[in-house]
Amino acid sequence: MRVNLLYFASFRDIAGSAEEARDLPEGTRVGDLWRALRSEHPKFAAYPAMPPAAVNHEYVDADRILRDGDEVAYLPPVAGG
Amino acid sequence: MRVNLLYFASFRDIAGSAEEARDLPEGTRVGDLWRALRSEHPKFAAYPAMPPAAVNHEYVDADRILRDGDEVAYLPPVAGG
Amino acid sequence: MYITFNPIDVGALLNEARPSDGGVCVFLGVVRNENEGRPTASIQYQAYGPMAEAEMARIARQLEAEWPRVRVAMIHRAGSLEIGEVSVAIVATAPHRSEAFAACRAAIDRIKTTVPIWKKEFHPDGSSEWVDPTKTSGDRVIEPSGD
Amino acid sequence: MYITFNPIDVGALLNEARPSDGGVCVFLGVVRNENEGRPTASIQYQAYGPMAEAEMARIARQLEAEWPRVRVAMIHRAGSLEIGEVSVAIVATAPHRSEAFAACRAAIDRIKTTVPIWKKEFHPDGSSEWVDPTKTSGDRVIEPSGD
Repeated sequence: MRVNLLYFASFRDIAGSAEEARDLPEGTRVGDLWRALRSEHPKFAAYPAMPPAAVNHEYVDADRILRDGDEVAYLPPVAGG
Repeated sequence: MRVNLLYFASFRDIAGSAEEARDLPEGTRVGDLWRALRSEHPKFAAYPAMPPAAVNHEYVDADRILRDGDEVAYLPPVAGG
Repeated sequence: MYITFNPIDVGALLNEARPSDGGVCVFLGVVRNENEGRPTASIQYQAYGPMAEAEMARIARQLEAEWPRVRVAMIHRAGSLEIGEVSVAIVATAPHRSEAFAACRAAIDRIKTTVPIWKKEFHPDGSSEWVDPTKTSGDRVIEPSGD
Repeated sequence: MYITFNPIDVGALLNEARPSDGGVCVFLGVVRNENEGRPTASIQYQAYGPMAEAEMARIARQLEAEWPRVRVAMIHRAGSLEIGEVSVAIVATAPHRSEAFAACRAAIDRIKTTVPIWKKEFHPDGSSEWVDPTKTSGDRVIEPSGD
């Protein structure tokens, strides 16, 4: 299955792109994908815990199972207002 | 001495005018003038205590001594906003 | 800090912010279609003009002494107002939002307490009366069924 | 409840009041000329657009459930903003002012907590950084001497 991964703000700077498609094994959870990103980008490893994550525009927990076509984003600390 | 007496809202309805000049003895206090109004207009007598009063656009106490040229107003309950 | 017989230009009030201000809190009082469960057709505001303006200025000075980083501006309508018209507008600007909210809220509360302005409610049946907030509670409203 | 790259028309927002509304509370966030004691030249807001709009709508529904007589509208800017420009506008309308103030204040607090929008501060010396409110307190500001 394939998900679309979005990066924003400082995470976009770390990842070096705004968006990427990822092929993942069935059953991959939101927490699993975060651990994969940590191993790829050392600066993500500096985060002690998984940042807030969203799937299809809603906040989700780390144990949310990803499905084909999901839009996934890990969110750096928001600063709107 | 002479003062200018202003009436607003329900007090204007009771007094039947918006404004009147009053000749008063020297030393008349704000509370004295209110007592005079009560004796002239029975509806003012219905008020258990002197309403808030202003002299020259500032709130004053009943013992404020009136002076020639003062602008005096007794104020029904305000309802701005 | 003034009384006006003309519609309040709310947009113009919003240009009050200084470069160091990050938060603007605005309160608008609007003429409602009912009060204490009785329908309202229109409202007539009567002001003791010079004293009302002096009292609004005094309240603004008082608020700016309590919240030194806040600036407050306020305008109150006089005359006859229809449903939906703005009767009072308050703008509080501050570096941060907490102060702006607190000062704006205190401003409207104090205006209602001491500024010499009165309102006469006109009802659809032709009757009218001067509103006495000491006898009725503006917050203890009978809920209209269709509201 | 939307994100826009264009200047926010605050005046238009004020037409939100219903005939039963007596109080309108508006909050405007404005770009300040300094933050945490450092001068700011401009701000770039980046939004996760569809999620930000969904989250603002969720916050509005939540507020209207907590204060059933209140209606809330909110708009947030994206893109590059100069000092003095409005970054966020919230309007809460209600029959009475207490509810309007409370819901408006809660709205801006919740927007800052959960709506996926980020801001990059640009300084006069050419440097810039993404603001992390979890590391700095927006209310623990170093007072600029001339403020």
